[in-house]
Amino acid sequence: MKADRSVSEINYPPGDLAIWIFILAELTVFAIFFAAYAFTRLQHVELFNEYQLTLDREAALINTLALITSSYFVVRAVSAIKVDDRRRCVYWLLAALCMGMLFLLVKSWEYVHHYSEGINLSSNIFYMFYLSLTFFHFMHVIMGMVILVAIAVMAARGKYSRQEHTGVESGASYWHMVDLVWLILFPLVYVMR
Amino acid sequence: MQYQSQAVAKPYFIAAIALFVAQVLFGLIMGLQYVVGDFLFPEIPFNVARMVHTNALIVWLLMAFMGASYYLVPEEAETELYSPGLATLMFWVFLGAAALTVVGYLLLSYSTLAEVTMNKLLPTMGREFLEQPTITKIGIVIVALAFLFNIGMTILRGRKTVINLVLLLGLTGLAVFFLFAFYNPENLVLDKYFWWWVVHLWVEGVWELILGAILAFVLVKTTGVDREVIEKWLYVIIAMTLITGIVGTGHHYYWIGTPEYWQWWGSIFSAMEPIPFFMMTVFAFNIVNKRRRDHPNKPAMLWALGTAVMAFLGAGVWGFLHTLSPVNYYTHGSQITAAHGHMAFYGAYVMINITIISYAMPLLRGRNAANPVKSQVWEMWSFWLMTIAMVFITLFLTGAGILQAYLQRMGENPQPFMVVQEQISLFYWLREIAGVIFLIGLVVYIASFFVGQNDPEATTAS
Amino acid sequence: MAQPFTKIMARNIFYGGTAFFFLLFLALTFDTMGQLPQRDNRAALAGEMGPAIAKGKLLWEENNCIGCHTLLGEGAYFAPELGNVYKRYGNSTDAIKAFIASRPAEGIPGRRSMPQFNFSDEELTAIAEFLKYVSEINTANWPPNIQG
Amino acid sequence: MKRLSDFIGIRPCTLIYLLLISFSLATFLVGKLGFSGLGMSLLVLLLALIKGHLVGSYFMGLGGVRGVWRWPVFIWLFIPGILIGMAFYLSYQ
Repeated sequence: MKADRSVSEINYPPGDLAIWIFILAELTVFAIFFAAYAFTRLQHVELFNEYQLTLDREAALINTLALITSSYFVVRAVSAIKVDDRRRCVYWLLAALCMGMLFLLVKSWEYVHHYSEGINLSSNIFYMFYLSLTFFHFMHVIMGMVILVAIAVMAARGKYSRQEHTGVESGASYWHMVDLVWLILFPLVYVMR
Repeated sequence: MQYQSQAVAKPYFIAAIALFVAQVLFGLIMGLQYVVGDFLFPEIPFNVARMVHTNALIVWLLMAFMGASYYLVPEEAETELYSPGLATLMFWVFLGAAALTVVGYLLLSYSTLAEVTMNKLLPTMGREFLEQPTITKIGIVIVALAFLFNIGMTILRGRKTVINLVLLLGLTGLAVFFLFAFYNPENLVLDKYFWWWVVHLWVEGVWELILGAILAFVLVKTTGVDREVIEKWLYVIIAMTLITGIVGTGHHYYWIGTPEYWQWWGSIFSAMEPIPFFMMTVFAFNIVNKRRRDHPNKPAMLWALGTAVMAFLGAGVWGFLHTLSPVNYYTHGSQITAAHGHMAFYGAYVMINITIISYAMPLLRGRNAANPVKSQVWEMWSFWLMTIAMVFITLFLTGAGILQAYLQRMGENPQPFMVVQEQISLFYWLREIAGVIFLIGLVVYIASFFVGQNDPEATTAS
Repeated sequence: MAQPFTKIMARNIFYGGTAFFFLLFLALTFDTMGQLPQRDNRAALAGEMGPAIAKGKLLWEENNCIGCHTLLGEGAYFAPELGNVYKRYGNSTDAIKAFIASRPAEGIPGRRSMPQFNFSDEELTAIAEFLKYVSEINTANWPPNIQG
Repeated sequence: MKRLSDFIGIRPCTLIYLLLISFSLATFLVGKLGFSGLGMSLLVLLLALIKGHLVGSYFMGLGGVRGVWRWPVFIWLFIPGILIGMAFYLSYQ
């Protein structure tokens, strides 16, 4: 990887400032949701501990691995475009999209399972948080995949290069944010008790 | 004024200010009825005064939005308005409908008005802010469609700037969400649920796009800062507005029969609603600091900055005060709501409209850029009088609301509504006094259009 | 080197973000519509008193009651909350009817007073039944106490 | 990290990836083996925060940024991390 800027002179994050404002706003919402979960649990410890066991931890593990892997693929895609390797950039992005799709399938399967048991947002306070948090995140995965598709198409059309790849970096940053949120969500909702 | 057809904005602005006066006068009547319960009873009962107060506000804000659009769209699109004749015709239709409706409110009893206008065919009346007879509502839709057509064709024909597109989007949203005013099921919960799609998605959604576009336009014109910079910040701010504001609708769904998860969704998202307002304040001051020239129209600049600050205080801070569901449990439907409503409407929508009027009116009256110094001084006095009066109205109502929530809803021995009202009447008296000062400010504002008109126009040097 | 900050990206975020959160709002609305039958007392609307309740709501609207009162906390703040008035009046529709019918036409000197609407007995029943229906909506325990 | 990855002969991001995977497996095992209790919860939380920091620093690339933009993800992890930790601590009191 060719370092075209030395570390010391970079004082802004990769990608467009606008996407970072958006990322920070989203992260804030999730942070409030996480804290709300933890403090609400404080008042209903037994209920939370009981219903946490009804969740499918294996599915959540697969999803965690899927998101980490896809995040890693996106890192590789950014590296590729930085050395002008458009083809490889597109391939890495497609691989990341496959991982995203895996996440969506597994999570949908979980939702179908909950739905068949008649569980919804109003079932109890634990499911309210579980469904709200995961569904809100689920929508972010879809949004992130739409963005990845868009940049993959642009990359395939040769819109990005070693000099100009802000778009790829912006989309990558958003996707890492989606991953980042899940990395906290997974232990908090599925494991910690 | 660069295009002849911009002149159609003038009657809209004048009518808007006239309705503003009516709004404030009826506000004072209501304020007095709060402490002298039988004032004007039964000639003008409170509910009638309130209808005139709120409906006049809505109509004059809409009129001013339309005036603002007719003024700024041609200038932005760099072409004449598609049809100035249609704009003028629609002005008279709108004014006629508004005047007839107000006369109906004042001369007929509301139930007679409902009967005369055949409310039973499609009952839409008698819901807060949507009290207009169904026929008036249909009139509003027709006027709005004609207006959108006119503005849309103009934009289509000319330059498509971000300001124009955002404005058009906001106005379209305004028209679309108004359609929910026609949905009034027997089920009260459904009625209320979709009633908010008009009210909330207007004032905390699409109207903010209009606000942002007008503010951006005035800042582009008065500061000479690069349009690119202003436009991209406009996008970021309105993006944040809708990101927080749409799901923020949930803060109205705590206690009206809707599921309890709205307490979480509504609290979390509406807690973030002050952020775009804060960004707007920072943005406005930044742009003004970076100005490339000193525009001679100082009041316009003052109103613009005032909008940014007061919208943040009224909508942002006072909204946040009672938006979290555990707080709202005690403050819902109390004077706290009234306090927030007053400062938010004044700070965001009244002030943005006065901003564009302040900027455009000297030009519409044939000046090069600004009013004479004397007129400007009067106008700036009116700014401070009205704004400070509104701050005090808000503070007194907040005091009343806190006491009300405490006496009526908390503590060991909650007291009945009317007993509590007696106990907090001091705050209502103080509010009424602040209201009188607001009226004085409004009189000074109107006087500023007439004083010193023969003096030479103000220039940057003065 | 400056931070890239483009209008195109800001625009995309505006449109994308708006669409995203509007869809989220629609999804929550969809769920709410599924939950309302358990909360909004629609059984009463379908029941024997249904027509009376519907008529009561129309009378409520056509006399602009919301111009002074609040109903489930929404409306004007000039007169008492009526979402729970049925309970406040001892679960009695008759008490509500008697109160409305007894308002003096010329008001009460120096005090706020409800106007005299000259309702027929049938209309009074309709309004009272409407208020009873409202009081049986599940409002998550709001208002905090009987005073509204 | 760079030196270590050079030593093993893989890219730094691949090394981070492997770390993230192993931390996730560890977290999963804690749940799978039915461990609970304050110590375990805080350990899992700490692992999650470290994972988040790795993603922020290496994947998002904030580790190489000077000035304020180096910190948003760190702060984002720190504040909710403290709050969650506090809430779990209190739930064991």
